[in-house]
Amino acid sequence: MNALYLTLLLPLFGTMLFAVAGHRRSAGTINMFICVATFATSLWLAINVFNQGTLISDGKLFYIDGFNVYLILLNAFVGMTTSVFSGPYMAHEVEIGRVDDGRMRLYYSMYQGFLFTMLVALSTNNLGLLWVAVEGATLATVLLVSLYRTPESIEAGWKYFLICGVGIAQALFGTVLIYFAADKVLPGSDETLLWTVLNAHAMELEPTVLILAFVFLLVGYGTKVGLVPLHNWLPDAHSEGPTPMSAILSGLLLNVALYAIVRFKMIIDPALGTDLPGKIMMGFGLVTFATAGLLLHRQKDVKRMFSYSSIEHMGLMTFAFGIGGSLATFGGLLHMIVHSLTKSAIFVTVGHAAHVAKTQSIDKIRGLISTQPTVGWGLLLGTVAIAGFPPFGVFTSEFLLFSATMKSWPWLVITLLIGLAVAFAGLFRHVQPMVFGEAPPGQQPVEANMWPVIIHLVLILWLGISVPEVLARWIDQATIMIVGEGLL
Amino acid sequence: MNGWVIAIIQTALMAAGAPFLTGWVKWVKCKLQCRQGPPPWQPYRDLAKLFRKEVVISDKASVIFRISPYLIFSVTALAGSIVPLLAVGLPTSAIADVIVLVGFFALARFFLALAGMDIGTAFGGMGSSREVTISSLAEPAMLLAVFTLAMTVSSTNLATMIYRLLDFPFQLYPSFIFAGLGLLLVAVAECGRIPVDNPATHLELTMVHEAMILEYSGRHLALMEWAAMLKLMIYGVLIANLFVPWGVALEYTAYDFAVAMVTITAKLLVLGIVLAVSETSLAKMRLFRVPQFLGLAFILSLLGMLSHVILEVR
Amino acid sequence: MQLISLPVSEQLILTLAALILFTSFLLLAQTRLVTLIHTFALQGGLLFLTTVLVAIASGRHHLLISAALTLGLKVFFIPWQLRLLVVRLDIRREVEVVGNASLIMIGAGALTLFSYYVALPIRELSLLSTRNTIAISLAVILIGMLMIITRRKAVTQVIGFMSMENGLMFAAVAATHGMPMVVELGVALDVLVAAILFGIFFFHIRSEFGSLDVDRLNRLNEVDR
Amino acid sequence: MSLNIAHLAVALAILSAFAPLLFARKTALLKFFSFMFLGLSGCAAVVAGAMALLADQVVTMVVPIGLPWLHCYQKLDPLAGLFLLIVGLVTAVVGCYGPAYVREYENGAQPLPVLTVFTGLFVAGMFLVMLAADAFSFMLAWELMSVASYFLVAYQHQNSENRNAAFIYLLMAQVGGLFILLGYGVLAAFGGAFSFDAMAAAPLSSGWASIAFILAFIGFGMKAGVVPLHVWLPQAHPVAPSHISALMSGVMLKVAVYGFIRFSYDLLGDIHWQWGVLVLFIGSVSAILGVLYALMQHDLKRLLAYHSVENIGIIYMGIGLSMIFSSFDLPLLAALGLVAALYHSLNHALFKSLLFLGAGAVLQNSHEHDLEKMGGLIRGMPITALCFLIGCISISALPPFNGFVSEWLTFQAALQGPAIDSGVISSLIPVAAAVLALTGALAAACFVKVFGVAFLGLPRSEAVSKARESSFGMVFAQGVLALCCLLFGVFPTWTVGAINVIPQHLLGVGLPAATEKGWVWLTPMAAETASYGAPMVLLGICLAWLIVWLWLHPRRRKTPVRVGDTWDCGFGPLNSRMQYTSSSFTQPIRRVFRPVWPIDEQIIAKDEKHPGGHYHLRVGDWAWNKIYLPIGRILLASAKRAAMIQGGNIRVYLAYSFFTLIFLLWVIV
Repeated sequence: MNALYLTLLLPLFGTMLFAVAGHRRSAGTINMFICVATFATSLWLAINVFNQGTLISDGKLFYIDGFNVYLILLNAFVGMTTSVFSGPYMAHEVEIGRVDDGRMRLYYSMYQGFLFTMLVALSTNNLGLLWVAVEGATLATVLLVSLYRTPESIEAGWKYFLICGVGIAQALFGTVLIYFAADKVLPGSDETLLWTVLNAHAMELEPTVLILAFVFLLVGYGTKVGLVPLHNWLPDAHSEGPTPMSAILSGLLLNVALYAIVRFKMIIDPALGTDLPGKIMMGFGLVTFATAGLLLHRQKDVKRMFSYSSIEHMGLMTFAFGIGGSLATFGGLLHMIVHSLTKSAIFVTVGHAAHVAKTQSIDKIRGLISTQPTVGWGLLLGTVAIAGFPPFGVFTSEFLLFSATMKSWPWLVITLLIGLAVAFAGLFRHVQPMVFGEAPPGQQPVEANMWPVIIHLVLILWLGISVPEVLARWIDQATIMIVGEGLL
Repeated sequence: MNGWVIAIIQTALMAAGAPFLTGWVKWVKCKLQCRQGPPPWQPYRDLAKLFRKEVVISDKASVIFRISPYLIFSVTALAGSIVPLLAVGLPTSAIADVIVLVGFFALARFFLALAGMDIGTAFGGMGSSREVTISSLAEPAMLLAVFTLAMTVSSTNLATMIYRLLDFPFQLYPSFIFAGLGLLLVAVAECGRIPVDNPATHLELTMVHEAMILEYSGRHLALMEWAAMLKLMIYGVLIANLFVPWGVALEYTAYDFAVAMVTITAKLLVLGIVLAVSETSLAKMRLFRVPQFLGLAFILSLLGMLSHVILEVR
Repeated sequence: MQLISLPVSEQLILTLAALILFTSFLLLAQTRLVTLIHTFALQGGLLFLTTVLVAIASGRHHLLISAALTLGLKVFFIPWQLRLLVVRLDIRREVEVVGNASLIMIGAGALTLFSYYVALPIRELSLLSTRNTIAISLAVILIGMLMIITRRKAVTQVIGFMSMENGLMFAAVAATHGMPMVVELGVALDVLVAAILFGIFFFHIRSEFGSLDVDRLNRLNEVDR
Repeated sequence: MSLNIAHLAVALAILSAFAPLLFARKTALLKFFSFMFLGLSGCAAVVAGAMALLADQVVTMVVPIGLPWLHCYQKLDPLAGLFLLIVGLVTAVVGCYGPAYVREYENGAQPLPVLTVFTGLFVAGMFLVMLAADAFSFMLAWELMSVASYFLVAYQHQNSENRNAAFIYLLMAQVGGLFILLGYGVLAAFGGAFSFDAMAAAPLSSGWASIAFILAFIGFGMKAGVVPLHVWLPQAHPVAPSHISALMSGVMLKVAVYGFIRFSYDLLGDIHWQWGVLVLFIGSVSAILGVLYALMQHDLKRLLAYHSVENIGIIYMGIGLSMIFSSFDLPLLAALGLVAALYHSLNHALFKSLLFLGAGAVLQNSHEHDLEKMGGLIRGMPITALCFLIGCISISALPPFNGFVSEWLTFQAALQGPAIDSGVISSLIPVAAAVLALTGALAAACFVKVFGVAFLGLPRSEAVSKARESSFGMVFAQGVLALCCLLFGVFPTWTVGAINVIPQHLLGVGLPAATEKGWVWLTPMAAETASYGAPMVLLGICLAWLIVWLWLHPRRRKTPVRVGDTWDCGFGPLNSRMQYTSSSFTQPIRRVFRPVWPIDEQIIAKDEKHPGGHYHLRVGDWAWNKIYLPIGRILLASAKRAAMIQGGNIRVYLAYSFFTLIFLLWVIV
């Protein structure tokens, strides 16, 4: 359990440290070191869990099982690689005078704060605390979205804040309802909101309350996941914030929100005895998937475009968890990993690309490959990967997902198919001209640290060619936990 | 071995008789048009003269231009060797079936058209262009017509086809009427006869075959002309022996050969008269009417095919 | 179930529930900013009363801490801060035009009915009278949302949001006798931070857009203009 | 053993992609190693394929990568062997051709390593498709092939047409890939596993089998380029480097054919006649439209690309016939159709690669890909011209070259139509034969045009008149392919004998009679039904030629050939503009088949810009205009509609949330 406490305390310490010293030149490096240390401890934690099985803290406040530990690891990892990118990126931003010292303090402090809330949200056993942490994540990032203080960024920040706030309030109501249902079973207990307890008594809970709770939870956390039509804040927040922010928002926050929904679904499903929640999730997933795919065609801002792509993929994952069944769930969990890795890599590259072209406007980014081949190829390969082409990992998870859909809902596959094609066309019609062709005169390469991208791409390549036994067992454990049966 | 000798003799006969058929048609036509006309053996004189004459080749011509006459003649001669003129069951007929025969014509035409384009004159290109257009329409019609027969006897081998037609008890095949007519029209088009082409004129608006060989002279021209005559001959024999197979020798006896000889001569002479009559009574078509003409051939062949499937099977 | 058969404390809670719902309607209808803030404080006060009442009646004394938090945040701090902002931004006298007010009121009524309809299956399972409050709190939440949707001023939207929060807390308190302490504290912290952040945003919006009218925040869109 | 060699081929191909990167700066070494490994990989594939085919053995292996419960199954059977051989052959030849050809790109805008890396991966992907024996590794290899070739198409991305073509290509590849995936999905859902063995054993209802078939047909058809799924083909092939075009057009399309045959014969098995009719119909349409569109092109490589559509159509006709026969329980005839299709796959790979390599040679030496500006190349590039001519003759299906044999076999299959116990179908099949005949004739017309306009006549531009013969490697590569075209044309019995094992595996019977009369006579059904003595044909032509030549030779000495001016009707010297051009050559056909193309044709009288008047001709593609553009428009319109959801007003956004909640509450209560 010490590993967990360390994992949580490190970012908390970082938050406080940077609140004071975030403007120093060395802040970027320190930030990186803290993230590396966090990753190391989370790895330690993961090994612990792998060796000893499920862990639970003394006060039962924290609970680590196969499902969340790999997300914790993923979070720490993406946080780490993004921090590698974030240092030079923000230094460049300071250089061109877009941000001042105060905001740098805010930035680094909130970077760590965000990681902290995410890790808390993942590791907590208390569903109320889960809500607090997710809301905390919003609060931590809302000022980062409007970091540049441009009208657009203020607007994005406001929308992010209010829409997510309203959404998350609904999630709290859902949580209250869960508590309400549990209170009847375990009256007056302090442990009523603990997931482990609820899970143990899931069958005794009142279905009519639970389904009501589920709706509120789904709409609430679904707002954070970016389910259409609750997604409207997402492209705005992603496009206007600093790029490292977009990378971790897309790579982490959305996953955590989806994680919350799945956690609740795990309790609600057995009590309900119907697959109504699954069907609702499938519906949301499909609508999200299709709408985001279409909207990709209308993008003018490169980060905005990739945020729609995130929405699309979140839709796909929601759909997967909605289907249920071991194959789909396995695919959904795998998709979480590969999507996080790929999308954060893409955002990192996009950040560099925007520096090269000095704009985020798709129409003005041209000829990246000829100006700076690493950035250009990084963006192109990242897009190829996210579009679901093998040998990258996204293909593997989509393959599983399709097979699962084919098994249980064959006709929906057509929708998925059209959606994927539409989304693919939308992405590529924009990315191609950005990377290919001749560069506009005067475009200069910038100093870019492409290691995060390379590492991520290599990882998803690896996952695409062969899913390692360890990871597969892990995901399989999580699958067993979620749907009761595994694949292996 | 016997068979091979007969086959070679038969091919030689075919090649030798071809100019006569052309001359015969021309002579009959002249008679029909109340003109004096050259004697039927006039083509032999022409060829002999051409073979003696000097060859003038354009300085723009490439090797394709030079080899084409030889290639075209060889291929046409080979095509002639597989068509049963007098007898069936010859070893040469196994070399190729009717589809290969069409392939031979296509090969010859391919080089003919290339030769037309080789020297880079407008005439050559024009001729080639028209030739390939006409033939690309004629070829399917021809194959369809032949397929009708091939299906009836379930073989594409020419010798087998004739043999089986003779072997079967006589019956009226309605499909043969259509197929025969179709093949006749195709033959007219393929051999460059009126109303598709007029071998007798060099009017630039109308010529097809002559435009392609305009630049040839001497023995090259002779080979080209001869190949054209041979082609007419082959089509004639094909129509005559496929649709009126009687008289073809089934056994290699002197008597049978004599009968075959007489009958095929008679058949060809009649065919020549038919051709001459039609050429006299018809006017040359506009080039863009030709597709309609060939469309008719195609429809006829198709009708033949369908009537075979509908009326004759089972 | 007869009202008369209930203990007095529960009768009181039900009355308070009705009052909270009534304040929600008031919030929806109120157009003057300062009065709006006062009404909001009133709603907070009613929530505080409920919490205290439940704490005493049910004997869960940790609810008193929660009550104190409510008092501090919802009754004093947030209204005070909002009022301060309104004064600083010099929008005290601004009157917000609410389009088609009567229709909105009818809508709010319908929402209340709908909440009752939604909560009906729960009610039928109930043994405790306080379970009725689920419907009321749901109505408060939905009316809060309706308020955010129909109002154009950022300040009003924040009040709507906070009123939603009140509805939530009311549900937690009245229907389940309070959440676990750690959650209560966390929620309170979040509300506090949110209130501060809202204040920061008011200034930014005001300085960048020249007004607190959220309809002007429409640069980020996908529509051809 | 054969599988190990095949894996060696894959390894070599990957090596050719990455090993040369060590010499990224030294172009000469880069080229050498990259293409050497590529060539070796091709040779290894040929050996492996030939072993599998000739030894008639099936080798399987399980490689422990991929998903934990789904290892990578590998299998090499004769069907895969044949296609491995096809791919390997062309790859080996490209290995010879490449080093000299890529000289053009050495100092170009794009770095050479990009080309070599993706070429290696592309080839490796194709090999792996043949070897895959489960859906996952099949799709992995398949998409590797697609993506790698996308990068190759996009290689010269400074040109906008490259980018557009690459985009369309990748889009359609993606869609096609998804269809294939779904097809496998159906089988896997019923078979319970993703390995081909499990899929083949899947108990499918007739309806589901048909759905799987349609999915696979569309998916593989997208890659193979059947009408109307062909539109990427004429865009992508012309812009890729020529040796890549050769690989893509000559070989990659075959991989799609392989996949289709594997899917329908091996995995689905029980074939319905409706499928056969569909395949035959689409095949016929592809063949005829492919050639008609090819005729109207004046970009040499685009023309060749359309011819690929035509030839794929012919292959599909063979398959379709085979399917129909198979469903009517006539396995012998089904085997005939399949053999014809397989043979044509081999042949098309040979001559289409040859033609693309020839086009590449022309492009490299004259920098011209527009037929309207070529002419007289035979003088500067005689050997290339000879090889190209052989390619032209082969693709036009003229005896005695290889294209003819496979078309002849297809005709033979079609003529067996009446054997079918259904009047309507048996009468439709001969019509398909007529379409095939028309296709063949038009193809010949088209290649008369190509060869006549490009290589004969007078040069139409300065650059073309200066073109010289390419270097040895390129000529050698073309020579090898030309020789193959001749050999596979003249000795068809051996090839058919070898291919015969494939129908034995898939249908249970081969063509026992095909080679019973010895190696000279090809008798697919029986000697009296039809026979073709290809060696005799070659011999006969040579003999006839010899006789004529011997007879005329003495005369040659007496009257030597005099070289003079061309007859110019007395109007003065001829110039190149008096020649028939590519457009004028096909004008009669354009008139005859007028409705087939969307034609924009204008004759502009003399004006300032065009002192001599101007003739403008643009030939589009109906499939593009009537199917793809409307789809694009619908897509954009619906995207515009969908964009309404993101209108910018936060109150509206919150209203969405509100109404979603209300809606869901209403649903659950």
